[in-house]
Amino acid sequence: MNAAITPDVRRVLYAYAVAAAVLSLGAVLHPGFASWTSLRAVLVVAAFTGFVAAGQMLVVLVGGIDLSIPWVLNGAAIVLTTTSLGQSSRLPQALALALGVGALAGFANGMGVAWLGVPAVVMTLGMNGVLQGLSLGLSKGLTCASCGSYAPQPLRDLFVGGVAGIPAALLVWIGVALLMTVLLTLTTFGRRVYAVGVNSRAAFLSGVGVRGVTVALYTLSGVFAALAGIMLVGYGGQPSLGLGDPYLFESIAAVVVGGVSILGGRGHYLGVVAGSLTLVAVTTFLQAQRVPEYGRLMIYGLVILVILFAYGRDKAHD
Amino acid sequence: MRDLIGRLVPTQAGLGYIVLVATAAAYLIVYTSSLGRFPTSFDYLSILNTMLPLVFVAIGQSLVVLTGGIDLSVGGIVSLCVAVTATTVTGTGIAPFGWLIVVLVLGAACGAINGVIVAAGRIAPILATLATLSIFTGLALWVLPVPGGSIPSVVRNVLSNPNVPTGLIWLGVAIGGWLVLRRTRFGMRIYAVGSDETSARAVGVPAGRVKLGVYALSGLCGALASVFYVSTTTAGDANAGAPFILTSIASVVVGGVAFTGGRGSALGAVAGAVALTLVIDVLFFAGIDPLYQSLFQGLFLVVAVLLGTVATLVARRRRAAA
Amino acid sequence: MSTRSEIPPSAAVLAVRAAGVHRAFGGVQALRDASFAARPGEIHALAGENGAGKSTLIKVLCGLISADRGTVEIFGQQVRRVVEPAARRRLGVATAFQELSLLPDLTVAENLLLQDPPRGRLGLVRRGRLVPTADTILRKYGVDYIDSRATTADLSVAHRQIVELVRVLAQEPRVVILDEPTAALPDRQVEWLAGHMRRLRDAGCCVIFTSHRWREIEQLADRVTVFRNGTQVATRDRISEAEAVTLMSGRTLAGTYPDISALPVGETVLRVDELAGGRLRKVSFDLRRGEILGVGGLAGQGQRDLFLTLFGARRAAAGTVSIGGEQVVIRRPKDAIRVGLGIAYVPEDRKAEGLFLPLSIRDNVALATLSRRSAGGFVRRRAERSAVTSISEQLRIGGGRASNQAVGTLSGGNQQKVVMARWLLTDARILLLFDVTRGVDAATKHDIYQLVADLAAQGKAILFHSSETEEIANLCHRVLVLREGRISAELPGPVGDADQIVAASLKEASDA
Amino acid sequence: ACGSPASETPATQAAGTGKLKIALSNSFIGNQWRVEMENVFKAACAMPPYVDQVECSVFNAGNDVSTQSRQISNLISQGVDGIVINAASTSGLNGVVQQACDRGIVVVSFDNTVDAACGLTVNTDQVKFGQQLAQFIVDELNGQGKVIMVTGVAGTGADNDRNKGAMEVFAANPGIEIVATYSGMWDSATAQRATSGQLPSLPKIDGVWVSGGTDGVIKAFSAAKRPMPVVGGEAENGFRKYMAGILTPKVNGMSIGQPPFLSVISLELARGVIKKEHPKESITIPFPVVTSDTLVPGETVFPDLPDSFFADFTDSGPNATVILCQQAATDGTPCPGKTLDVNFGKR
Ligand SMILES: Nc1ncnc2c1ncn2[C@@H]1O[C@H](COP(=O)(O)OP(=O)(O)OP(=O)(O)O)[C@@H](O)[C@H]1O
Ligand SMILES: Nc1ncnc2c1ncn2[C@@H]1O[C@H](COP(=O)(O)OP(=O)(O)OP(=O)(O)O)[C@@H](O)[C@H]1O
Ligand SMILES: O[C@@H]1[C@@H](O)[C@H](O)OC[C@H]1O
Ligand SMILES: [Mg+2]
Ligand SMILES: [Mg+2]
Repeated sequence: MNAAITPDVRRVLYAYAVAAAVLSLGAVLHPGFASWTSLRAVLVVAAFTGFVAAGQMLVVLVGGIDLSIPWVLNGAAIVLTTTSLGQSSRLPQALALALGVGALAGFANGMGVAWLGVPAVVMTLGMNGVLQGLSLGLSKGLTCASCGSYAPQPLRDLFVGGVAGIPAALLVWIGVALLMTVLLTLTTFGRRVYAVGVNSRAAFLSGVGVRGVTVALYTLSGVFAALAGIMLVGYGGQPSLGLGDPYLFESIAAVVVGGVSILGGRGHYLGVVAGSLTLVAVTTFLQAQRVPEYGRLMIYGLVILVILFAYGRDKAHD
Repeated sequence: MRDLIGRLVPTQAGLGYIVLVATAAAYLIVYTSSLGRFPTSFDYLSILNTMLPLVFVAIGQSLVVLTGGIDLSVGGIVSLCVAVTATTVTGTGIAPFGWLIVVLVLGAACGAINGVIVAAGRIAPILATLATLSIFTGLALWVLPVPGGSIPSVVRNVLSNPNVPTGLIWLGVAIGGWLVLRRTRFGMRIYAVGSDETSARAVGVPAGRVKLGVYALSGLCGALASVFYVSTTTAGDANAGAPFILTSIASVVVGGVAFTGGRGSALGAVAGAVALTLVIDVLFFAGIDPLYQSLFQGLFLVVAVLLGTVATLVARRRRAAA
Repeated sequence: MSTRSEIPPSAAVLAVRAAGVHRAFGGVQALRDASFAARPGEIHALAGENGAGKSTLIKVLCGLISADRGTVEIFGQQVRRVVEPAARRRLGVATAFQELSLLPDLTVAENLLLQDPPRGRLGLVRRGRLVPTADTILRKYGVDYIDSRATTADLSVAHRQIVELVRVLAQEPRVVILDEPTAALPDRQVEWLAGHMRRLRDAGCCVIFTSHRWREIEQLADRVTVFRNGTQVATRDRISEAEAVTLMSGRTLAGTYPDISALPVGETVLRVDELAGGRLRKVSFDLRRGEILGVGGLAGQGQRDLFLTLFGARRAAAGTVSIGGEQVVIRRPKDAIRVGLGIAYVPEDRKAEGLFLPLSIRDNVALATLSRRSAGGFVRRRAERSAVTSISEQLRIGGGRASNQAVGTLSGGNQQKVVMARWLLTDARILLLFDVTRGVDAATKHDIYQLVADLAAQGKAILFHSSETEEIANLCHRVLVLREGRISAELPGPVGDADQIVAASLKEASDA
Repeated sequence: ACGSPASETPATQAAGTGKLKIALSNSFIGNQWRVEMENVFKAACAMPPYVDQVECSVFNAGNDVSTQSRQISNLISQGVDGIVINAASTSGLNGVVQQACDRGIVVVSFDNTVDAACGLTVNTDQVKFGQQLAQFIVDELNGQGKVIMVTGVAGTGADNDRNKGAMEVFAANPGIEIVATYSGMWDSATAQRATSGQLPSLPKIDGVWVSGGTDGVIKAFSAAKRPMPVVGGEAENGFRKYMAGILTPKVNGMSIGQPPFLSVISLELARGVIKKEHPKESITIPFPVVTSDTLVPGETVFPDLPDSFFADFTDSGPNATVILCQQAATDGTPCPGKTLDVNFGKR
């Protein structure tokens, strides 16, 4: 009996087992699916899900949820291109501004949830609308003079080309995974996050600044969504409207498939990495098998259900 | 004295009605100042008919939220039932009504599946219904790959007649249904489960069956919404349900139903749904730049709920002071 | 009543019988081969240390959880292993649980009538009749001081406990099971409950209850069953406390309370001046180094608000607090814990306010002092491990279980020690101990008394509240009696006799 | 209790100005195409003859049918003369459109048209759209090769029609093998991500048929360093830049776009019908088609405009339905000194 294998660690292992199972099944049914190039492509696509899921996970850890991800992401992407005007010299400021927008939106979410007591669902849903309205309004529906700009060349080269043959998105993802893991397991902040997630009243009475932690987490979620937006424009060159829409439900699914408890207080980012990978692998595989859209939706839902039944169940009531 | 204050100070549960009154007043003001006359029966009737589907979905959603759950799959259930209604409900005389019953049973069955997964499978509602949302949406696309289908005019005349406010009857039936439900033991148990499931089980409340019940009812409400949707639009669309996910949740919170369960009422959710429908009109007649509309809708949501929080705080302060 | 006439006349039929019951929670074997039998017409006490399995047995008896193995019979009728409580209810079993089973968002009336509301035509609930019906029930059981329209969450713990008990009594059951019914009750209500228990016994019902207060067991019980480690170890008509303690814990205890009168008391550490807020109305007192200052009085007189306000968990409306002669502002617990101030608060409700059940012993213990053992935001893990290990050994937590064990798997007494350990690590000068022995077994209580005395001897200043007035009477240098948010009396200690404090608590009540 | 609908309908012409009131009800602004469609509408409204005859207004509904339905109801209350609709659901607005028709309002729907029989429609032939792109690919490949289909938003009429047209052609050519079909959601970013995920496990691809998001698909090929296939796709400027060799690698392709100026044609149809200058007839216009060989920089491809720009904002040639300038599409400013002449005679 190994005491180190806590239920949380076990769920991370399950998440990897599922990812491996999906990939092997894919390899059997669709030759070439598990080749390194294919895997790498799936990893790159999964990285984008992984970024937003990182933020989503942080707020889920304290029993919250972030529904503002789509337009934080989209807004940051628009800010990046409209302020950089495609010029490399402006890239640093543009990056800072885009991340700043994400941080600001997340901060506002956190303040609303922690200080004003607005339920997370409402606060972040409202924020999503606010950012959508601002993005559309200020950019005049993305037709403003600077709205046609591209992400500066260095950023695009990085994300299209990569570093030493390794796609940049993957490198950044590895960085994010390291950061998240260190943050959550080795720092005092991480300890406080889990404490707040498990029992916020007890955490408060133990001297944890519950509100501060909550605000910090929502802010980080905003930053991660903005990061995803930046990567996506680096990858595609230009922002589009609705860029973030696919990531709302997908980020939640990736978090739970990764073994994070939706009730808060439990889970590791390494599991979320596997969760993102699993979801993207399933989608890619179904597309490769030319399953029609209706079938894909049904199978996707069923796969999530099966995973939930395998290790996403609440405690029994007795 | 304590009672009097308790009754006068608005509580979170009364939020929906206050927001509704405020929104309705805003509507009348912007409408009259923009058109120089009061709204006509056409306006009232079209508001009534467009809001009915949301009202039904919101009632179903509120039942689920009252037990402390959430139903994201309403989007899928509405899509599926819209697809099935538009493709199967045909014929004349009594036959289409038979098919309508089939659709209602289908909706309830989809909801019951959610209920089983949540109650027996012990899977968090948000996740269970996230998965079934995908499944039901897939089914809807399979049933109705291209928008279309139709609905016989007999059905239309009975459900959402564009010239006669038949919708009022159904709104009344929906509200009456809730008032009756509230007065059943099942109704009391919904609150019990939402308030504290473990305790509810301990005092003998069959929490599993209650949950199964509310999800099935939510599915049934989704089916009812679909029927009205098809009736007002006269045809079906497999993507019809998607907007209802977030709007039904918004209705429920604006209606003052607590997300933690146990507090609020379906009537509040009805008020919330009506208010959200009216907000569209307020923005329209206020001449807000369409590009900025979601900004105002987002603010409306947050501010409405914030008012509720403040009201609750004030009420608690005053109660404490008394 | 009709239900009572159904009780079989022959006492040979047992009211409740459990045989060979096993029940495990994950890795914890809560019941192993447990047996239990109780007769109609008796009050049967169930005694045992924390974690002995009393509550688990009760849950099996009333059908809330299933046994892994074994049989349960009610009046000779075997019941299925998994039965909803509703079914047992029909057999005449009613239970008040240790963790109350009231629904916080419902009113008192709704809670009382949830399963059997007044109905009108069509079987619909007559909502207008809920309050009058509930009032009638409350009055029938002599409770006229609780508003049945109140939302349950707004009631004090004591009142909630009373509502829970009325809910059970009102079912006119044949078998009444009460799990630690007196833990949160002030003495007056304990008497009230005792009266009802005796009445039911005399009417031929079977009354089963658990308690960690031996005096109550002695006064009330006709028979006692002792549990240890999930197994029945004895059932007797009469049993002495010393013998019971030996049976429960396997060890004997020397004199229950440590002698504190010999402990020296030093200079003033904490000065509270006209503090108000919540139920508190202008409270002033001094607390000195090495002193154990008791805070007594009837339940709900502002004791909790006093503790929470001093700890910064609740805003003060007026008044000042000085520590070491300097006036301080404590806005949040974080301020209170700060090294300079050094205040620690150990709460009564450890599950809700103290513990992180899925987290490890180490995470739980280290939480309040994280930043003291960190560098650049990183936890210094080695320092943490050694600190936690030494305090765990000192308090004998978990019987040497690994410190990465989840706290949820520990027994109640050990869980309480984990909370204590967290606060001891803060090196606080001032300890606010709020009902820390609530629901703790005799052996652990004894450990805690000794610990409190040791801490005082080390020079800590301790503010001590307990729902057991006897503890305040025996363990404190001085006792403040709160009444309606004010200090109504100050008694020099150790008082020794709890009745003195009770008398002081009631004094103004009779005057007024 | 209700007055007869007719008595409530305000006079057909806006009393004060004598101008016609025509409103554009768009379901959502989710992509550049919709933005341009609204821009050219606004520009047209600011140009003669519309600037003197018509009072325009524009509404967006965030892709929610009930919102759009409310907006159209409010337009009816406002007493507009004509409503031009790009619908959130082809079926979802039938009820309210019927009510508008009942009140004598001229309803013209385009792009995502409305089924209601009383309304007029302005559209291209979406089945033909799919066919023609597919035929181009087949021809370029001489009927032999492996092809990918990147589809649009499932469950919509346009997606279905385009796919149907393409499938007909591909099915008729046994030498063509469809090796993957997946949705790009008519969005370049989504199409790019999906394609990137697919490519590594696919054999060499000879042709790509794209319903929307074409430049994203090409970028995925380029990033994966795959040989560039023959591409039949939409009218994204980015796609055309590849076709013109402005972006490398040069792509051999055919580009057909749903023209954004459908909104302007709808405006003209509404105006004409209200003024009784046109018969009450729906219109199908041809779509502008360009191939790598027929591209003209500054006319059908714009090196300085973004990839997401829809390059077919105007028709061209002697038979052009309507000629618009670039700034009309980019920011909705009227084309200087120009009277708009919408000509839908050539069908
Ligand atoms: N739901 C549960 N999950 C895990 N372990 C449990 C659960 N309930 C009880 N246990 C464990 O089972 C054992 C017996 O617990 P039980 O509550 O029956 O003890 P008890 O005698 O009632 O103690 P106390 O006097 O503290 O109330 C303990 O070790 C406890 O930690
Ligand atoms: N008639 C009574 N019989 C027995 N106990 C009583 C009676 N009236 C009050 N008590 C007890 O005395 C204590 C104080 O009573 P009371 O409820 O009046 O005070 P309170 O501070 O106003 O509390 P609350 O505001 O919670 O009702 C309570 O613990 C209650 O249980
Ligand atoms: O017809 C489509 C239009 O509806 C969408 O908005 O943009 C792309 C077009 O092909
Ligand atoms: Mg117990
Ligand atoms: Mg009290």
